[in-house]
Amino acid sequence: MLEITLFYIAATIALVATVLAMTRANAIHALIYLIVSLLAVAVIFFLIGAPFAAALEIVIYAGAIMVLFVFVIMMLNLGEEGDARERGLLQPKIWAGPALLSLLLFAELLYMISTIEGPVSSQQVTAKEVGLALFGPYVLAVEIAAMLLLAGLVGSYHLGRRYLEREE
Amino acid sequence: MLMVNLILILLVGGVLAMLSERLGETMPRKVALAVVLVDIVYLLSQLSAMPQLTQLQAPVPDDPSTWLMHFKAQWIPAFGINIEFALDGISLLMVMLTLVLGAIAVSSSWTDVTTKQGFFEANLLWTLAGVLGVFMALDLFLFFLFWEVMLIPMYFMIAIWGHENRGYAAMKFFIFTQASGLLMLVATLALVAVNQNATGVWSFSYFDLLHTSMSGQTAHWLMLGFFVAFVVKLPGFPFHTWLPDAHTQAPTAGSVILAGILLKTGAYGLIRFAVPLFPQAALDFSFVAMLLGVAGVVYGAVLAFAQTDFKRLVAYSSVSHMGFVLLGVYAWNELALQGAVMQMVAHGFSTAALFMIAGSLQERLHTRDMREMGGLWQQMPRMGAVAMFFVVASLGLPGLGNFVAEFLVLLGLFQANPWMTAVAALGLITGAIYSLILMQRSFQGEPNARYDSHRLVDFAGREMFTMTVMMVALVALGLYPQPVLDMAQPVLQSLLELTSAGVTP
Amino acid sequence: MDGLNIPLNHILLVSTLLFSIGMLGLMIRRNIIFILMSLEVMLNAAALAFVAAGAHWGQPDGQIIFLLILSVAAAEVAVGLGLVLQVQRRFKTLDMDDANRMRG
Amino acid sequence: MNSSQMMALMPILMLSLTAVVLMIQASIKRDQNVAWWITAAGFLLTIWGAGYARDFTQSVTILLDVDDWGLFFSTLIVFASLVSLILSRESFSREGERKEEYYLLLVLSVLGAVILIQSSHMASLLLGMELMGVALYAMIAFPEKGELPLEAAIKYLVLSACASAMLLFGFALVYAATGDLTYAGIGAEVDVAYGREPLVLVAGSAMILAGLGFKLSVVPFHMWTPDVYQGAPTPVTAFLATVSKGAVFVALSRFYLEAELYQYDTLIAALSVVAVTSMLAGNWLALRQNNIKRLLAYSSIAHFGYLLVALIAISIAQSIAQAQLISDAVTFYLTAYILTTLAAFAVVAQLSGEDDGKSMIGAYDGLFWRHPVQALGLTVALLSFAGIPLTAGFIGKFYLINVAIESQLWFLLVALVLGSAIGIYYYLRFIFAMSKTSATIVKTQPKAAFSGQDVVSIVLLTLVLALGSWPQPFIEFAGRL
Amino acid sequence: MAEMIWLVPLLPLLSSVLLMLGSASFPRLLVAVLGVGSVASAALLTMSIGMDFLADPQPFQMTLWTWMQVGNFSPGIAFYFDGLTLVMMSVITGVGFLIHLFSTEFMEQDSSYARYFAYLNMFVAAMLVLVMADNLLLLYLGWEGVGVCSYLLVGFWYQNSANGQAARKAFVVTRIGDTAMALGLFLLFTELGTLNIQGLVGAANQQWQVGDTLPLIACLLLLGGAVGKSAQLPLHTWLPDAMAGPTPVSALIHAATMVTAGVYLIARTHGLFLLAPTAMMVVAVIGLATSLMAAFTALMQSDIKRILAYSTISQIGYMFLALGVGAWAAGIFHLMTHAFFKALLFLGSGAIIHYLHHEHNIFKMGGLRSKMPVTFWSFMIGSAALAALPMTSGFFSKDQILLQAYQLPGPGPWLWLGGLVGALLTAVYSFRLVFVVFFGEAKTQTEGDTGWRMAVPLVTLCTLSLIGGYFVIPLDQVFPASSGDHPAHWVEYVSISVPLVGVLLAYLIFHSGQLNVSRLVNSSIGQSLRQFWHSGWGIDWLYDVLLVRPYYQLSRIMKGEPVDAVYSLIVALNLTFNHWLAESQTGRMRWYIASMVAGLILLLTLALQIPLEAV
Repeated sequence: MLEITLFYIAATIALVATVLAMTRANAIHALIYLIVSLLAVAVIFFLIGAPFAAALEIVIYAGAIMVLFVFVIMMLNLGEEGDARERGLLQPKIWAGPALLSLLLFAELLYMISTIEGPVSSQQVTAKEVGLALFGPYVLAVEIAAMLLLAGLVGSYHLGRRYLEREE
Repeated sequence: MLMVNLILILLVGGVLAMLSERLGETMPRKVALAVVLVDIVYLLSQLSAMPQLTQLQAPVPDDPSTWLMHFKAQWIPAFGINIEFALDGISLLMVMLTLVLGAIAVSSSWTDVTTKQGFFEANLLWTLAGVLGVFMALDLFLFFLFWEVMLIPMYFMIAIWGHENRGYAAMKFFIFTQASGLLMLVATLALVAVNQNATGVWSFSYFDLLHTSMSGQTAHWLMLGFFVAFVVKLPGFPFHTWLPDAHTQAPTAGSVILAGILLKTGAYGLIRFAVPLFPQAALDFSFVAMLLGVAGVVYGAVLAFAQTDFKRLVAYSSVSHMGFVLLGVYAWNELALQGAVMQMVAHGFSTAALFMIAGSLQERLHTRDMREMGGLWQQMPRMGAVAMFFVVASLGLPGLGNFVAEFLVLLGLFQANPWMTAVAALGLITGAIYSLILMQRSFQGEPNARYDSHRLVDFAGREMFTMTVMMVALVALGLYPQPVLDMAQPVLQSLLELTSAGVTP
Repeated sequence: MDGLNIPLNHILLVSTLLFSIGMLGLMIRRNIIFILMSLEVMLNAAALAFVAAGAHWGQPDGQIIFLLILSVAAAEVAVGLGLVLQVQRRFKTLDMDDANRMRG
Repeated sequence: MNSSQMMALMPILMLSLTAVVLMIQASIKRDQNVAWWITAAGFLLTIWGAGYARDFTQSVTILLDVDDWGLFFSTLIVFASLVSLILSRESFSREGERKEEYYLLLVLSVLGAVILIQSSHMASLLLGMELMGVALYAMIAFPEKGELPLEAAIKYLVLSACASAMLLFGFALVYAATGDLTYAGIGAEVDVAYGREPLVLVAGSAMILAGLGFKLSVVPFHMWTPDVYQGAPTPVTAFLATVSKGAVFVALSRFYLEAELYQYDTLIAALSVVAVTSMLAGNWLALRQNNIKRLLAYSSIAHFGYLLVALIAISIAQSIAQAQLISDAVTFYLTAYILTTLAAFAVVAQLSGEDDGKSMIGAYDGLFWRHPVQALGLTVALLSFAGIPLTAGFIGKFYLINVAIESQLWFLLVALVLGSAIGIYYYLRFIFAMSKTSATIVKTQPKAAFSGQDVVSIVLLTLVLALGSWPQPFIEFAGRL
Repeated sequence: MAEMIWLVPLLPLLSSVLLMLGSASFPRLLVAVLGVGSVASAALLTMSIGMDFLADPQPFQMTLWTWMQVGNFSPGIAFYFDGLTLVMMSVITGVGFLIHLFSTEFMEQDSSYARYFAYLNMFVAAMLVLVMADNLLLLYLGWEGVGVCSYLLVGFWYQNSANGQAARKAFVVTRIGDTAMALGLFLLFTELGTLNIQGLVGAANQQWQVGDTLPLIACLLLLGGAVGKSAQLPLHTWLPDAMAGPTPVSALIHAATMVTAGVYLIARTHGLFLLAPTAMMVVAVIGLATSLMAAFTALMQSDIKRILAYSTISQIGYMFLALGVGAWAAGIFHLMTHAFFKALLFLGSGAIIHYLHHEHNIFKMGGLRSKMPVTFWSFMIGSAALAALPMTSGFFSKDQILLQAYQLPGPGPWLWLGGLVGALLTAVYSFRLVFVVFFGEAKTQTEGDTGWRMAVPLVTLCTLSLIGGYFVIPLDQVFPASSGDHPAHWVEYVSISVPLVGVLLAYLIFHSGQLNVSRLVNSSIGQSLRQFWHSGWGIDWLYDVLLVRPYYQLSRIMKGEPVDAVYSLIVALNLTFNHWLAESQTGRMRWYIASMVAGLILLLTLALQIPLEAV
């Protein structure tokens, strides 16, 4: 039962943190909530027997990717004005329609997943198994992912460098 | 190969005409004329060598070997598409009409077109090539190809060298014909699919598709697809509204080709495809079709009368005249069909001539508005006399070709439906009204003071020559139409037999 | 530890909720940085669903896809943030409603 | 992996090699000319590689499935990329020596597309699509100045990522229902899974379709298209319109067929709605558009609507012969579409460059008299789009109508015909503009000199016409794929 | 000579074509020689053929070539010659020649001299074809041909649009009749399988019984054509307006020849009409009614040519009456005599108009007796013949008609009575004309009397008008013989005396003034009746309201092309969709995302539909 309780707690934290992240006016605040949410999801990963995923979630997602955000936010040095502006934009008039759409989407998704039965597997899928699969049948995926990251690298380099050059 | 060569000569000739512009401003039209004449001479020389021509026998519609000429070469075997041309009396007639009017059209563009002559003449020749293809192609895919492709040079002719509102007119012309062409494409493919399901063979050949058996419902829909495409081109009421705009805006040569030849492709299609492919459906539909024909006759005449624009009036008169063709085709007996064929030929000349007169007037007066004309006979008696000739031809004076056509159509129609004939005969009266008002407003009446000060040039040698050719043609058709009738007779005969076999009484 | 008792559809419920919330954020935020964050939330929701499904079937594939999603997210964010810098430079704002030159 | 598998991967290897060589070259001495030649050579090698790999068609791991069909499309999109590359040479003049980054991105993007085409697994689909996409984002935003490219890139990135999320979520649901990630595996499981959890399966598939539909810009996921087409540098737009869309469509058809999504009637119904609305809305949107790039964007919406007809038809195919006809139709139409689009963009790239104002219809007035070759190229392309005989587009439309008739998809047929009829108007508007003869235009003598892009235009124009007037060899070739 | 018969129409035709081609370059003398000479030679040829025929009255047929052959429809360009043809040809070429001759002087000053003769020659050719035709289709050719020539000649002075108006009216109104006739042709061919007149009549008599419906319909349709061409009720309105043409034209076309084509048609197809007694009755009634209506109208006109025009209508009415009562020969006889005296009167009036500076109003003339003696005597003789005073040609022909009408069983006496009233009126209006124009005070200056080219035709026609009644025309073989018995003598006496009474009345009212009718005329009823008659019984007005104006209105409404509205609607619809959709492309990313989400929801909803039921 502990797992289940932990799961619900983690899920609640994740959801609440996400909602908070989405509604903050200050980017750094939002980011921190987002990290909380990601950490909670990592807990869920751990609970459902995916420790490797949980670790990556923390290390790469919450760690690396979110830090990227922080860098950029710092670089842009968004001030108080921006926060005020963001706050002013979160009117019901603006979010009512999208909220309705999201709700509808959620309702439909909810309706269809409600039929799924059965728990997640009892067995843990260990890092070793993942590693074996990764360098077995999925070896090409690793190569392609490398190319993907290369593309991201070149792209961000090209875009970011110009920014820096201009700043000088 | 004759048929392929005829088309190729025109296609290549078009390129030559375009290139010849570098040799001089006036070269293209000379080249174009030469090309058309070469085509005519080539056709005649080949025909004279053909023994069958003197003793035309009825071609069996589904047996190409009985036709005058047949050419077949593989093209897209995956779908059973061939480059298949064949010639029978009606096609030959139409081919000759096309070439003669083509030469006349070139002549009418002699002084009319001043910019980009090379490209103009090229478009003209390409249009002719497309029309020839339509008249000779017996593979439905090839037919459709020519049917569509000839629109493009025609479109350019209107869009580039047309008058003030050319963009609109060209667009309307293209969209009407293209959209209806799509329906025909769908119908063609459906027909082929039906045939393919039944026989397991892909074939677009007319000769194979003639006996496709299908349910009445299917036949009805497919027939409609063809019908709409052809009636738009004809044009029949209520699909005619592109025509007045296109005619009015087109340059003279464009109008000549449009009225003289292009409209005939619609009539030809009806006779060649729409009815024989679906005899029963066509029979069931004939009442509606005839109704449309009658409506076209009367409606075109009433609207022609209302016009103040010379060319527009003539354009509406075409609507009225082509209504007779529709009537003739759907009365579907020998008299009416012969009438329809005659109308195709005679109308080709009479309307082409009227458009040329309109073009000459525009060239001299810089207007087509008849309110700014009047009494032109005084300054240009030759043009007036010529106009009078073609006006009375168009109102159906006996002794001229149009009369023979209309009389035969009505006579045939009377055997099919007397009441319809009575209404259609109203066209004879209304035709007189608009024809004469045309004459009255332009050449007769008080001479317009605007043209007192400057001398208007009357028709000169070149123009009189072309006009004389057409006048002689109309008189010949009116007094001795037998050669034309004889040429069409065997074909019509066999078509009638074919369809009567396909119809359950 | 075993996750025997956690029903799959509950996890999917969480991921669906996360997905919807991310979508909502995407639709209501105008600041490009928040928009990118919302995208991360959505990708993360999908990743969660994958891992859960993988756990459901007891396969490593779910986690592998998670890994790939991670790299996708990283690449996208990298380029995305690069674009953010350019946006700030050229439009002098991060508000996407103001950076709107094309329409019709 | 054995050597035979490596041979099968030849195009991918060649592209990767090109990327690596480009990086090495950049690290030695930055020279955009050399980079261009390396890229061009790489593409040619890839085309050779694709031909070479035809002898080794097989599944390579669970991720990729190399077959003739995929190799053909790989060749085609590499060819399209080559055209885009040639067009790029003159563009981005302001970027100066930095252009080799662009070439690297181009190579990576093509690599993504090739992987996407040959994917047989969700992972490779995801990675291929993202690799293609991420490189594209940067390519779109490549120009150093101007607001439009940046705006386009942002829009494309955000919306595309949103679509990817949808796609992934859909994948996850399908995975949850079937327990397999390979197309074939899903297809094998689908019956069982459908009995167990029909809702999840159908909903997941629908979300996948939404995600892929975004890339194809079919209604209602089409909104981004005009803005991105307009904002992106023209060679990139050409790339996006041909390589990206073509590859995604191939991947979609593969997934659709191998995962046997066609078994769900409701999905077909949903797809039909998408197809019909795309055909109509795309044409309606383009109706009065004055910017040629936006116009081509809208028209592409309609064209993928037409293509969906084939996909729907194959769902209800009755016989092998019919299915063969339909797959031929897809091959032909897609090929014709890609060639035609390239022909159009070849002209647009030369005439409009990166100047948005020059994309307007006014800039095309009297083109016939100024640049006959370009005008002819664009005219043929537009006629091909409109489906006028003698052009490749006509044979494509001929195929599709045939398919619709054989499969008796009357509603779709009506929409197809209606859409085509509406489409004629806006294609003709540009042709009309090009044929205008105002006094000033007529006087200007046509340029005598032949530029490299003229050659591209002529080649493409010839291809479009050849495919339209002598399609038999290609039909036979496509039939063997 | 008979085999040369095709030359008769060909000569004028050739001359016409020549004149048209060379109109600009030919000198006037050549024009005149060609124009007159061709008709003269045609007349001579006719005469010699006629001589042969009279010597051996054998009808013959001559086919030049088959016009067209479609199935069993094979009308030829073929001529048929019998007594009737001979009479018609003689009238056409003879009177035609005289009028051509007259024209050479009359039109001397006109700038379009050659054009005039070209038209006139063409007319003669067409008219000859009409009467010589062996089949109804060729007849129709001539029929329409004369219509066009009439149109051309009425509108000869085209610079005045009123002339054009009149010409068009003439053509269109007759075309209405022609169309009916064409329908008749269709019916006849469809039912009888031929249009050859002789064959047709033969077939009809075999196939149909007297009193059948089909022959009735066919005859009525043919009658429609006849009525139009011969300006009978209800299609007579064009003829008075057609006086806009040069006066010799009126003499030739609108008095002597073309307008009597209807009479010829009915006479030619009498074999058919005999099968339809009702149709014959209709012919008679139309003839009588027209004759009375026109006579009353003629009485009220002041334009010299309009008086003659209405008198022509009235006289043709007599011919129709004759045909209707079966007095075929009498009808044709009257046709001939009428051709003489009406041509005479028209030419006379032409001379007057010519020398009076185009004055048409008779009340502005007067006292011309001494100044233009030739014309005066022409008019005297012409009017006497018109009024059917004894011993003139008109007397013989009209008398025959009235007597045969009387003999018709049933309504005969009533028809006779009506005819008498008409005869009385004829005498009154014709001598009113004479008295007003030639007697009393001179009100205008003349330029002298006619030259020889005018005088010769006038004198010749005077002679013919006087002696024409003694001609024996070879119609016995053509028509069934009439009963031969004579009515009571008092009938004849009354018939003879009525015109004399009319002349007396005219003398009393218009010359001596002893009979003052001004009170009667000025009374309100008299005024309105006068107005009514003057306007031709308001028929023109009626047509204007019923047909002409609605047609103009209709065409004006339709000018904007109502059908196009449908297509405009389609276009507008498309543009609306375009507008809506283009509006949706706001460029705002959030909106784009929202639309995607909405699309996803839509897709899910669609996809989930059936599984909902399956679950």
